[in-house]
Amino acid sequence: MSDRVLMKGNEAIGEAAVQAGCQCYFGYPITPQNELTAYMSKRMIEEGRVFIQSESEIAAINMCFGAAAVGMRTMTSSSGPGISLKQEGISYMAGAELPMFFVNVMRGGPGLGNIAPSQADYFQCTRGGGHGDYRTVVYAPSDVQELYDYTFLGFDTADRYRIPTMIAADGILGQMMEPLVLTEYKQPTDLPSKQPWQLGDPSTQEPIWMTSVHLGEGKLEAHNLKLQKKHDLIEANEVRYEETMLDDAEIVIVAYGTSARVAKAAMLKAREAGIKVGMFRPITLWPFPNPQLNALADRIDNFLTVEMSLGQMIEDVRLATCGKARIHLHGRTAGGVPVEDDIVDQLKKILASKGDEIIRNF
Amino acid sequence: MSDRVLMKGNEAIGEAAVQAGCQCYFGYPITPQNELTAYMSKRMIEEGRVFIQSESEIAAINMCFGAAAVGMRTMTSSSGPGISLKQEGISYMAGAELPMFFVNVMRGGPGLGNIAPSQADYFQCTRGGGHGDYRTVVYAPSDVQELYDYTFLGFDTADRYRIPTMIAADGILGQMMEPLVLTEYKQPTDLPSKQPWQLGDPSTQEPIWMTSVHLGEGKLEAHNLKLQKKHDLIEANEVRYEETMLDDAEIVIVAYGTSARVAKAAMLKAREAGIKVGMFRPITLWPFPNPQLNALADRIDNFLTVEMSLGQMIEDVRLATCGKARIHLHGRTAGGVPVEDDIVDQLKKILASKGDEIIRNF
Amino acid sequence: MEQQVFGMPKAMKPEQTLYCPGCGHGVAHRLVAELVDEFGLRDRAIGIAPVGCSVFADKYWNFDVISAAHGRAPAVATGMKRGRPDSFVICYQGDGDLAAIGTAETIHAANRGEHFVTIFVNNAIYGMTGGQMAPTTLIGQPSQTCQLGRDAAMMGHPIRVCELIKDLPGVAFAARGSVDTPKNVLTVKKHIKKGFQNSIDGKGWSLIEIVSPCPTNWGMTPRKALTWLRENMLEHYELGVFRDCDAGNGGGA
Amino acid sequence: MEQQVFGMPKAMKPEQTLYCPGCGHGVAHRLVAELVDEFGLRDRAIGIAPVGCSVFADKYWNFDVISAAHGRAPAVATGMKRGRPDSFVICYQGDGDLAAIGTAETIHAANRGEHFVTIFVNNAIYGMTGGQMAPTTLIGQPSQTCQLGRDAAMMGHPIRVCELIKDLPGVAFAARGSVDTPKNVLTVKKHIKKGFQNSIDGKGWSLIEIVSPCPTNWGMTPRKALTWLRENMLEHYELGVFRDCDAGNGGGA
Amino acid sequence: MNNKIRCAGFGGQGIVLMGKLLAQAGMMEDKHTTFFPQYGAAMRGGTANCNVIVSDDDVASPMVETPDVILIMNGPSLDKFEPVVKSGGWIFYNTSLIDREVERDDVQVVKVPANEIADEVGSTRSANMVMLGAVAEKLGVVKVDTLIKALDVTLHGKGEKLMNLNREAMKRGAALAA
Amino acid sequence: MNNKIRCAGFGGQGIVLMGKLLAQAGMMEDKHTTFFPQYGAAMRGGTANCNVIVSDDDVASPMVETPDVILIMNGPSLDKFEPVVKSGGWIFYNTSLIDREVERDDVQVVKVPANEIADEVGSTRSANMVMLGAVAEKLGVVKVDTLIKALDVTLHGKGEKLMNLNREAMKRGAALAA
Amino acid sequence: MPRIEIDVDRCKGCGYCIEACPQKILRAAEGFNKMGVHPVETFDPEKCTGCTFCAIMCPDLVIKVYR
Amino acid sequence: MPRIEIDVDRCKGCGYCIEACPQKILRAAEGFNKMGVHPVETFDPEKCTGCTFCAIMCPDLVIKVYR
Ligand SMILES: Cc1ncc(C[n+]2csc(CCOP(=O)(O)OP(=O)(O)O)c2C)c(N)n1
Ligand SMILES: Cc1ncc(C[n+]2csc(CCOP(=O)(O)OP(=O)(O)O)c2C)c(N)n1
Ligand code: SF4
Ligand code: SF4
Ligand code: SF4
Ligand code: SF4
Ligand code: SF4
Ligand code: SF4
Ligand SMILES: [Mg+2]
Ligand SMILES: [Mg+2]
Repeated sequence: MSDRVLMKGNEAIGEAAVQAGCQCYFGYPITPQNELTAYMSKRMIEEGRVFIQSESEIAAINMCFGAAAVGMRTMTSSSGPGISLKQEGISYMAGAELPMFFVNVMRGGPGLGNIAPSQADYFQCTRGGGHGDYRTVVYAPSDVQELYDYTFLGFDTADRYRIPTMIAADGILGQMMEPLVLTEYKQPTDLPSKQPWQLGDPSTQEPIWMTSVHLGEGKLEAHNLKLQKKHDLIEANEVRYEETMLDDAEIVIVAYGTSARVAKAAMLKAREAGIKVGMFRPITLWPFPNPQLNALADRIDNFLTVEMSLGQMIEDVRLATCGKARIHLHGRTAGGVPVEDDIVDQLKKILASKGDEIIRNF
Repeated sequence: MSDRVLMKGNEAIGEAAVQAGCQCYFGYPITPQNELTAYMSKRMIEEGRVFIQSESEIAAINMCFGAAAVGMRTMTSSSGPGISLKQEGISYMAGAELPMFFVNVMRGGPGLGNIAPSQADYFQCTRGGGHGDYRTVVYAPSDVQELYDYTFLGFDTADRYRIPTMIAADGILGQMMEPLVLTEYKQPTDLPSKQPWQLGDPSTQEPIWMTSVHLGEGKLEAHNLKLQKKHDLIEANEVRYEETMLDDAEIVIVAYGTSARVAKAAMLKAREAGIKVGMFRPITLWPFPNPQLNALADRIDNFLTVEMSLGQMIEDVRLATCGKARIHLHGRTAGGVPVEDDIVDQLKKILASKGDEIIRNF
Repeated sequence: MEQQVFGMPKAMKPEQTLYCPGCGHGVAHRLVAELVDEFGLRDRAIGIAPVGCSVFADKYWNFDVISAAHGRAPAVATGMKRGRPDSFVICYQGDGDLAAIGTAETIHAANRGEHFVTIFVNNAIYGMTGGQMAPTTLIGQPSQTCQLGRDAAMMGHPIRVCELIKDLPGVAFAARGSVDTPKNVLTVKKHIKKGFQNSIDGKGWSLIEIVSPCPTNWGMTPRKALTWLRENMLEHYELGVFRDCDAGNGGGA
Repeated sequence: MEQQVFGMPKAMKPEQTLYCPGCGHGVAHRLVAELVDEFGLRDRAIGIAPVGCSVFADKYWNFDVISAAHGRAPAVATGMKRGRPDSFVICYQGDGDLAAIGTAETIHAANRGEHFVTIFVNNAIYGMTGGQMAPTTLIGQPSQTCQLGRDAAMMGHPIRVCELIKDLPGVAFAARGSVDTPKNVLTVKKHIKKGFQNSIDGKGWSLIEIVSPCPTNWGMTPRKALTWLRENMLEHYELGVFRDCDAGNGGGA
Repeated sequence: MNNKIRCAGFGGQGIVLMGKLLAQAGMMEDKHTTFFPQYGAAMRGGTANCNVIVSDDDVASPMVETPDVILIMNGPSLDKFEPVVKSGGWIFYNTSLIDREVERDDVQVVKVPANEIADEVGSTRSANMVMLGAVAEKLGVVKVDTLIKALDVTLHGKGEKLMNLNREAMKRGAALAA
Repeated sequence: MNNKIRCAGFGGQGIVLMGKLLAQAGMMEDKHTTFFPQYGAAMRGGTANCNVIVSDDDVASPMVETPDVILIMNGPSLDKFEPVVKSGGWIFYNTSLIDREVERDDVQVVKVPANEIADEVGSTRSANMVMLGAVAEKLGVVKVDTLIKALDVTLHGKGEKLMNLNREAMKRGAALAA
Repeated sequence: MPRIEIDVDRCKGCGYCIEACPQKILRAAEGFNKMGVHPVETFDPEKCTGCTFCAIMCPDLVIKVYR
Repeated sequence: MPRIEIDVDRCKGCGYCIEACPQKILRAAEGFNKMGVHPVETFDPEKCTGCTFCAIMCPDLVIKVYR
């Protein structure tokens, strides 16, 4: 454990991006992800790569569009309000099938809200807050090491499928420090060293047309069905999750990010109190681990979704489990972080309840 | 039927807004809703009210924020890309509990896409494409008369609950002409003639603070839980839907907007072919008619969701029916409009299929 | 008989601000409040708190205040003023808010000649988020996002807002002052007064830029900050009136 | 021996445009293509098609083209040029795109002195969406969204982009031309040439504004439109060079 | 019933106006009606077409996938819509601009030299009115008289001279088809 | 185990640094550790506090809801955190700035005149180091030596003079608690 | 001898070239082209000086000039 | 007699008033106020001219001036 460094989550993402060969970063300051932008401003320039503090989040995402189009590994980051502003651009990149990696360090919303940690952008992340039929791959790490590791994966997945990928982290993950092993990035061998789509490359012969606009009858529909195939493929191949203490579990907590960490502590407490509880942690929020949860629901009657939002991920848990189990909600919002004992209490209440009753904590 | 006029959907919304006492309209041109902005530019000025073609969609939504804050009945409209840009502002208005009525005349996405009709902004409309825990009330009319009528309701609901409300229409509804009865708007008696929150009013004594920012430990969480109560109330009181030929139905189509009209035609055709099919048409997309569909699922084994998107509303249908029935999908995208015969064919396939099989058309 | 010649304006709440010692926002707030009192506008004034350190202006100003989204205060002000022309709207913005993310809204409100006043606190830094580069950060000035100092070739030049907008026909008044000396503070007050009068007279948009210290993010003591301001900022940000519709150089809408 | 002295540039595809008869975009496209040929840039040129009638520029230009989101072409250009400095980026924009929704991106790319060329087709109207008011629509000029003609008090003044940005230090060149006479077309070509050279030399951002007819949305025959352009637009939009870094009036970054 | 109509032609031929007039007249005859311009992929310089339904019953879908009647103003439109018209349905086409014959033999064809008649009336641009007169007279979708009344509503405010030309063109179209 | 710690005080007292040093030292002792500043509602001029966990086992939740130990640098922070410390836990507090007694009787109290000692060392700003030295020596969460080594990492690049003052302050804190 | 070549089917009939020709030797033809417009024609080709003005003004790359 | 009144607990100790006073009669006090800063005090109050410069410069409305 000797080559560990103590690092802030935001900075771990930044360092991982640098290691992963991120060539262009464009961003605009916003709490609680400022350390990431600041870190990139230093490291990217040290490495002779591109860093711009853009005039706005909208400019940043469109700079990403440009840089990705000329074949660069490209990145941006922000928090709720800024990510909302990027929605048009994200939709454009998805439409033009341009890879990009971006980060939302979530804070309290709606509106200006506050700068406290939150997971309330779940819908926005997983359903595409922008317009049209598209998806982005969403990773939800739950410690600093995972922030680092999934940044590598984020870039690779983006390139592999030509799709925007993102990390959805709550403010705690961005702000916390933990020991981190700075592993070395290795480019997967299936990824081309040069992107075939890059513009402005003198060595390509035919002019390239890079766009999200498809007029002409049926052209866009054909394009979207192609995207849909890609989405189906990602759903089949890219699901990630973690299972803990499920073997003898009678009730299962579903949680991600910091919520999952508190939930895990609560689980351990509850186990001490004799409750047979396990945990299922989705690491990809889209694609959501539907088959895995569905299979679990064959033998588990009660799930408790723990989230720092007022009932967003629970929809995916309900969709995954298809009515086979009761899905309960422990939701906090806007800086409220779940409390271990509250979760344990709710687990007890659920186990004591009967029939179809759904128990939520608010 | 003598006092009917032939009117374009976009213009019907505009005229209804004028009748409903809309005091301020702010908008930016985009196809396929241009006639609405153009109509307002004419009528609002005729009436001595406020019309601004703003410099962008972002400016428009923030002008709405200002005008609503001084107590005005306020409106904006756009299509996909523009609505994406408004997401931050919508989240702000929801957070500050400011009423506003807005319209998305949906076109093909993602990205610039095309200008053909679409319903692919369903997720964005119903899940809040912006950041944070909030909702907007979403009406989905399916003819020109309903566009007119639900504009009235949109303004009233916005004021009643202090929440942004919207009409989600596809491009066909915006562009089509139908006979319309120009009913007179009557302000519901429970709505105050003057808004208690309005700023800059010399007659109020205490300074007012209008905001979506809530720092201080727990303040935003308390605020959001208050919003959540409001959402619960809206879910209890504001659901709207239409049921057709359900009495003897063995299979039910769920569809809204133009899809519902094509689906209805398909239903009639299928009935001629001896298929006992009925239709359930959600008119509010949020709140979604969950209890109603759930009850229906007690006796119906198969639902076919027909939508001009690649599987968005189907999630709500699945959530509402809780695994009680098989939910099939007929999805078109990006200008593709469902074809009656295709729907009838799919109905037949579903009725012939066995077990758990889920049938989708693409 | 003894008379109080300086005290707390009525349009100010007695609350103590959360601003850092020596922060320029305090004086700017007070000047606005004094003029709201002098013009008797408290009952119809609406202040706009931007996203920036002054997001809590409502805690200090004793009249209606609304908080706009980052950069969008001019659009919010437009909505309010068009919706309720008898209101008196004071748009208060920082340099990041006004000259970066809000550039389009600023220029178009100016161009439309909207009848409100903008108070623009230029402290050459993003204060609230902890000291990142602002559009007005000076060449060579370090910040969290330009740790070696702003580099013109990579990051562009510090924007002079008064100079940029002064010729737009909707602009009634544009002036730059500073809060580094009593005399300069009084000049700023004169500028704001002029802006208020224009707004009341429906003459168009008025911009009052205030060069202002942010000791915390400049990494200096307050007094050192004032000196730095004088020696560095005032060289790039010339003080003066850049447009005055009553002085025969156009303006008004 | 007979020589062809005027023909189809190599950087143009033989396709026929979808533009209306007499539309100014055609000439603008051709001038760009001619210069791409003359500078030998076909293999590294990237054109940016904006959202506007020229969204299909890819069908006409015979080099790489990308379509940006409405108004964001300068940001897209920045991303491309920074990511691949050896590319040659031509940002092509309409007046709604550049001077309304894209105001902030334009001003900040200019201020950073990004090394690309912007071709700005000012036709005083939103062509593609069917004739709404543009930021450059003249006072009194009717449009779909100002049917009685643009009213300055309500809608602001037609924006003169060259004049607005000319003093930003990142601007290498800013000039306005028109396509109403052969002579003016040739002058526009000279402007673009200058912009290309600046971009190649890394001197900063160059803006070439082209006053241009939109007969369809002006509701005129093409020839009537040219006359109207001459008699009305050129009065407000003075032709000339507003900034030239090589002519001793600053510029470059 | 011959109530599902598709009109198609060049951009400048007044195709959308044809549809609007049919819908307006339908409404004036207390029928149910919808009109929907196919604006989707069409760009400047392209072709125009629209869907009209005039019906005694409620109109469910406004889409005219399989038209009962098509009103065709130019060649490319005939190529596009001839294959989709319902078996037993009607094709009205503008022989002034289309010199080929209809190939299908399971449909009924009405040839309308619309431009020539319009020229005779004195306004080439009224060719669309000739076509409308013909279809109204032949099929009675709406009455010619109602169409003429609909003109006043839809073109409200246009000069009387133009209105007269349009009326005349309609009547000539009707006479031809009688 | 005394491994869940909360540090709290005024903005300028170096509270975040205390947390970072504990976490850094914990890591250097091959322990599991997390550090998380409570930045939520805090604004300029407000109070600061942070959560630190140093543990032999994996750290599940980084939130310290019920601290085993609280390190309190000023009055308001004592008011806020005294009620939440675990029964049987530890309160270290800065008597230089807090003149009241701890009211709870189910906790163990260590009084540290941190500012005074720091003043003696020659730098009021090192009061936080005094506190750290005390808690390390008393409870052995991490070793004082490790803390001193952690200083070199965390304050890398600060002047040697300041470092010496900090080391000295830490040692004095340790001596006091020994 | 200087001359121009007109790609008749591309001509949209805007008339800009007609206006621009210093020799005044261009006019709209009687017949229609594929797009249904009267394309430009030159009625006195010998007078052409090959000045290219017509081509410079043409938005649609209809005219080639030879000298 | 002109004089100033200092609301000691509001003073953040920036020193702007000290710099601004033409009479040079202001200084930081020895003790601390509630916020832990050395607030301003006047050590030669008779010399005060009531010019208000100190108050004008104060960002925190600490100083009232009487004449
Ligand atoms: C859309 C959006 N982007 C970014 C932020 C984060 N943010 C808050 S304040 C601020 C800048 C403040 O700087 P300035 O406007 O100069 O005001 P100051 O604090 O210096 O007075 C930023 C970027 C935000 N809240 N919303
Ligand atoms: C975000 C967004 N807003 C609005 C539109 C609709 N739109 C398309 S083109 C255009 C304006 C085009 O005008 P201009 O830039 O002047 O170009 P022109 O067609 O006149 O050449 C608009 C508003 C859009 N596509 N995206
Ligand atoms: S950070 Fe700067 S602008 Fe913000 S309160 Fe402190 S001194 Fe003022
Ligand atoms: S609408 Fe105007 S700008 Fe667009 S192609 Fe036609 S003439 Fe050109
Ligand atoms: S080349 Fe010159 S002279 Fe010849 S046709 Fe063209 S404009 Fe006329
Ligand atoms: S300028 Fe070109 S398009 Fe226009 S009439 Fe002449 S040849 Fe035809
Ligand atoms: S009023 Fe003038 S003289 Fe008196 S203390 Fe203040 S600055 Fe000094
Ligand atoms: S200016 Fe005000 S805050 Fe600053 S030291 Fe003087 S009295 Fe105190
Ligand atoms: Mg600032
Ligand atoms: Mg234009």
